[in-house]
Amino acid sequence: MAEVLDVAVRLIVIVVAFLLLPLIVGQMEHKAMAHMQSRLGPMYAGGFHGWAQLIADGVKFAQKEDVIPAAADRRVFAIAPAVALVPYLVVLVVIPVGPGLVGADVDAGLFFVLAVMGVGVLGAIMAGWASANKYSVLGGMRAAAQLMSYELPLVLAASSVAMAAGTLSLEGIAEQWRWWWLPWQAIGAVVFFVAGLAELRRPPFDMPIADSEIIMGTMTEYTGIRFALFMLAEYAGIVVLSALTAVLFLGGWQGPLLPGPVWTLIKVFVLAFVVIWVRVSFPRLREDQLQKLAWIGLVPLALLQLALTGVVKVLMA
Amino acid sequence: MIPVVALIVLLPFAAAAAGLLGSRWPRGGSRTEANDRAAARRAAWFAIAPGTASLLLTLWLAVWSARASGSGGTAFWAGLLPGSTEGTLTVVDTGSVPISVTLRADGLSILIGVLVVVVALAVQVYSVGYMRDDPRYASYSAFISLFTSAMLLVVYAGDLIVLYAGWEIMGLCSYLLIGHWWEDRANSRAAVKAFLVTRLGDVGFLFGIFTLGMAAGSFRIDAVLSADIPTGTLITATMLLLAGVAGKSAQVPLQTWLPDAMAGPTPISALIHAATMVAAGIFIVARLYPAFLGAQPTLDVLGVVAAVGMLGAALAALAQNDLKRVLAYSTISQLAYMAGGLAAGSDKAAIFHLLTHGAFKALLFLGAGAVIHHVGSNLMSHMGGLRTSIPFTFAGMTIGFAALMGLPPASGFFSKDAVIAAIEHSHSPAQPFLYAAALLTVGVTGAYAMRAWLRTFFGPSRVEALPEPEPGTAHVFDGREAPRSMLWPIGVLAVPALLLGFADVAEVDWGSALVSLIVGLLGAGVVYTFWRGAPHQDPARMLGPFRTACERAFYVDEAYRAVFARPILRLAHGVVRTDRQVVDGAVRGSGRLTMGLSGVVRLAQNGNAQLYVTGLLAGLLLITVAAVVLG
Amino acid sequence: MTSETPGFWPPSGPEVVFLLLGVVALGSALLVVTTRQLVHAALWLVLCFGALAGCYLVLTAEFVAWVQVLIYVGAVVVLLLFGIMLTRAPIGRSADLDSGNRWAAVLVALATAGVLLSVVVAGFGAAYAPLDPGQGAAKPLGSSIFRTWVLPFEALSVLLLAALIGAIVISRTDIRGRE
Amino acid sequence: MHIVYPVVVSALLFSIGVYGVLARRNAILVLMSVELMLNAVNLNLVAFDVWLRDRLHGGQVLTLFVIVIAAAEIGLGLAIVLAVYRNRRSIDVDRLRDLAEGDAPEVSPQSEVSPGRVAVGEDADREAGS
Repeated sequence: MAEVLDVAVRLIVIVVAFLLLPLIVGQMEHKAMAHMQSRLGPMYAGGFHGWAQLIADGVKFAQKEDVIPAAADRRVFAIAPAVALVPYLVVLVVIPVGPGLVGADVDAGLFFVLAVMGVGVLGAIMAGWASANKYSVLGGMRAAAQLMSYELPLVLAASSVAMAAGTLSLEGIAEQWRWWWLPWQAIGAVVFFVAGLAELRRPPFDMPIADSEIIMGTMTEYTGIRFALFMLAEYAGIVVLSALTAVLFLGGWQGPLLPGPVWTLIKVFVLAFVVIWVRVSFPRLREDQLQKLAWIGLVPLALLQLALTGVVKVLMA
Repeated sequence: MIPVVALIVLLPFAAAAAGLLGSRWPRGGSRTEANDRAAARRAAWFAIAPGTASLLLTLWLAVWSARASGSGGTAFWAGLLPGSTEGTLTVVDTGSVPISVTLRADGLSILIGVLVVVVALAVQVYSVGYMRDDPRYASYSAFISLFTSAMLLVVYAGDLIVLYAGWEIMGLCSYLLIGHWWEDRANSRAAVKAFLVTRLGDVGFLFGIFTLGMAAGSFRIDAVLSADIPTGTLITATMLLLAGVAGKSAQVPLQTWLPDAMAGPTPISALIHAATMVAAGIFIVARLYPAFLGAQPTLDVLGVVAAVGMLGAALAALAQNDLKRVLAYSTISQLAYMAGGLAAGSDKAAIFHLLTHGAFKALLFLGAGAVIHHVGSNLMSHMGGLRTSIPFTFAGMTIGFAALMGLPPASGFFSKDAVIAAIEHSHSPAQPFLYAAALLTVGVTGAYAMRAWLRTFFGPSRVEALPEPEPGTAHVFDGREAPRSMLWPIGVLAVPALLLGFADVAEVDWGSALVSLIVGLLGAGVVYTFWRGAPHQDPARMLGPFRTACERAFYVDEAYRAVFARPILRLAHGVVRTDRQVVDGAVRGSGRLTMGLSGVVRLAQNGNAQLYVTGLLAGLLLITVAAVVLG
Repeated sequence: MTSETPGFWPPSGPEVVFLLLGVVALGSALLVVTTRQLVHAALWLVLCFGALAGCYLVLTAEFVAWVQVLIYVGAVVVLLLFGIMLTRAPIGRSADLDSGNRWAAVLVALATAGVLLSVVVAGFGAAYAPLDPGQGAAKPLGSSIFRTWVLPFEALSVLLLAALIGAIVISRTDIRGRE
Repeated sequence: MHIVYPVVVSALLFSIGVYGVLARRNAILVLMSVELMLNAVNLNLVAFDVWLRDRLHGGQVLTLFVIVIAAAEIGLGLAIVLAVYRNRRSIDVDRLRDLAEGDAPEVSPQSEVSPGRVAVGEDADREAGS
């Protein structure tokens, strides 16, 4: 009975976190971006600095009419947001917040995370195709191409750190982490983070939804709650990416003074802030630049990191 | 003397080679009129000069032979020309019976040789005028020379194979000359017919030679004649030889080519019908007469053939409208006389008639040529009343017709008399039949000669109403007497035609001569009576319903066509159809069958890879199941 | 091997789960080959692969399961969708996704199923394997690959490289063959 | 776990893949069906690996290899399919009949402008250019 209770508690915590953290990140984006652009951002909803703006947005989205284009493939169109969202929820299950503080300890956790995150892209492709809109299809194809390109550096960088730790378990990696891994795995960290951004289709890698070129890409035809789900998936993705980067490259809960889970959250939010920061700072890449960055930038760098890791590993052993 | 004989034979041959190769040299290429004329002139010299030389040599040979004290013999020429010579130039070893290239000149061959060279020279001279405007005169005269050479080879040959060579060359030359105006399809057909029909006889002839040669162990005529050959073999050999004789001498049943051979130029007709080709057959029998005498059945057959041939051909001649065809059938008839003489056992009478016939028939043909040359048509219905416009030709042809009818003192009277007397006195089983036919033929001969004479030279003139000349006939019409080069030969030939008979005047059997003379005059008189009644009309109408049959030569051609040509053609068609439908059909059918089967197989080969994989998997499953079930 | 082989009934928990996943996998596979919409086929393929990954999990082949998800769902299907889009698949039903030899295909497929089923049921009807968690974890598998199977692994990497180059050469129109 | 369960599932999956390969005319669908067959094989491999308790994990390792090969195969296969599509405007495998003996019935007369290349239907004139 205690086991069942344990599992139930863990799941509830995770669902709560899954609902809460993206909201916080979204609100942070609103405010941080506004301040970086020398404006106030949302100020009225909820009173203090418009803290309930995103909730209000959600209510507004929920109220909106659910429009599905006549030519669309209705079922695929309807499932697509879910396919985009659910993988991140699943991924959250295996991300440790502290020692033992994890939804489910999977032996090959890192692998699991990468595999499931790859599935998320399917949502974008499905949405793009099912909309029966040529901009959407273009967006879907861009999403697919982007995923194909960035999956490789992402996995390579992740495998570098897995190699360093000698395990695929996320908890194990975080435990093995030492401070000098920071310089050692720096390249891998950058590659992982950038590739993760690209996989999330966050600016400056948001070609699939590039509004100035293809209106809104995969999301052109989406309104209301489904659009909200896509937005939620995006912010959940930011949370997952930040958490993964924190666990893999920044030691997870390791840190002085403060308790482990707090450290984790701090690292996650710092990274989320960086994500927002990057969005505001960099212009959107062109499609060919995007591919070029992956294949002649990130992949060789990741391979370099892999070699470096291997060499150091052998030298230490 | 052999070199002289060889020279006599080779001179015309050289003339032929020179005429063929040299007449256009060195300006052969351009076919301008001036070139043609120059070539014709040169060809004429090439033809006539060696011919003259050959004639002179032959005469000298004759004089030498007459003076020599010969071995003698029963024949009259042995008395006239006793000298004989024989020489072998070379011996060709064949592995069995050797061929000796032997020439032989004796009384018989010298006599015939004189006839040949005289007629040949006359024809050559005559042709200069007759063929004046012909573009192919050069080859024409060269072929005549070659023809003469071949005939002389036959005459002087001392070996049967050598003789056969000349015999065959003659056949070739007759083909070439009859088809001289090959532009007209009928002419080339006539040439082919002459060639094929004589060739049919030649097959028998060749095998006859082989039989004789094998039996005697040599091809030399002396050896053959002196060899002791069994009678059966002799009969076989002579029967085979008879086929060749019938072919070359246009005897029944191979006579059909000769009337058609009139398609050639008239001088050629004179040459073929008077002196050379047809004479060759009679000459061969005379030459090998001892062998024939040893084979009495052959002579009997020859007699029957001659009897049928002389009367039938004479009747056919009576109904012809074409002057040359009249003469052609007349030739067949007269040759049958000679054959009859031979069958009756008198080679002397036959050769005598051959000589006189050669003279007067050449005369008649050359005269007919002059008439045709004058009128521009072969048909007697286009002639008439010509005695005033061409008196010289009229005189020459009158002599010729007189000789043909056997009127004294023309030569034909004596020679025909000799033949009839020989027949009368023979002891052949066919004698009564032969004698009756001979007498009847004398009457019919008188009739048709009279008819031709009257139709051509008397009666109303129809010259003015002539149409344009047709191809295949003489093609110049100038309305005057023929040129001198044509008249001279007529004049020259008229002399022997008139006088040659007196050579044998001592041996005339006056009784039988009187009978035949009366019969001949009777025939002529009937015709004259009919003609007097209506000079415009053809006296041949007296034949009544029989006339058409005579005109068509008793339908022999039609019969041959029905009996031989059509069945063979049908057989050939059948063979062709069999080949096309059965043999080719089998080949094509097997191909089509293969294609069809492969088409069925090809259905699977449709490029659809899925289908292939389906088949593959199905097969795999079957094999698996089989392996499990059977294993 | 345990000396005592449990019977087919009642099925154990993993067996129930496996059978359910198997049914899902087979059903979605059937839809893949029968659906008349191209993109749906790809999506059903995702479901099929996912279910198969679940099967692997039940069979304790954990690592293989995640590789299945990573490569098949994350890469292969995305590639297939990419291809479908590039070849301008229409939305909605396509009338002619099946070729003419459909019935032959049905026959052959049924025959294949019959043969295979009869063989495996006859051959392995009594076989039983107790499930032992941890057998397919990353560690034993990794050590096996890089110790025992390292040579095939290297050969495979060369093959992969060749395939990569080949795909690039084939798909790029600006690379021409030697004239 | 009774081994017969995964093996039966595998056999059925394989048969479904066979049907797909044989019956589908779209080349990409055929590729998908091939993947199904490969997966059936993988399932078999895993099942037998578990059954035989292979210490070297030959079955699972081979499964991984098969997955890798499948990825390579799908990459190359799609490249070929796209090249075909670029040239022909069609990826229907039953219309790619250059291997056919004689004239393939699908070749319309007006498309025989360029030998060696069977352009299908009305797309013949707007091919290439990509």
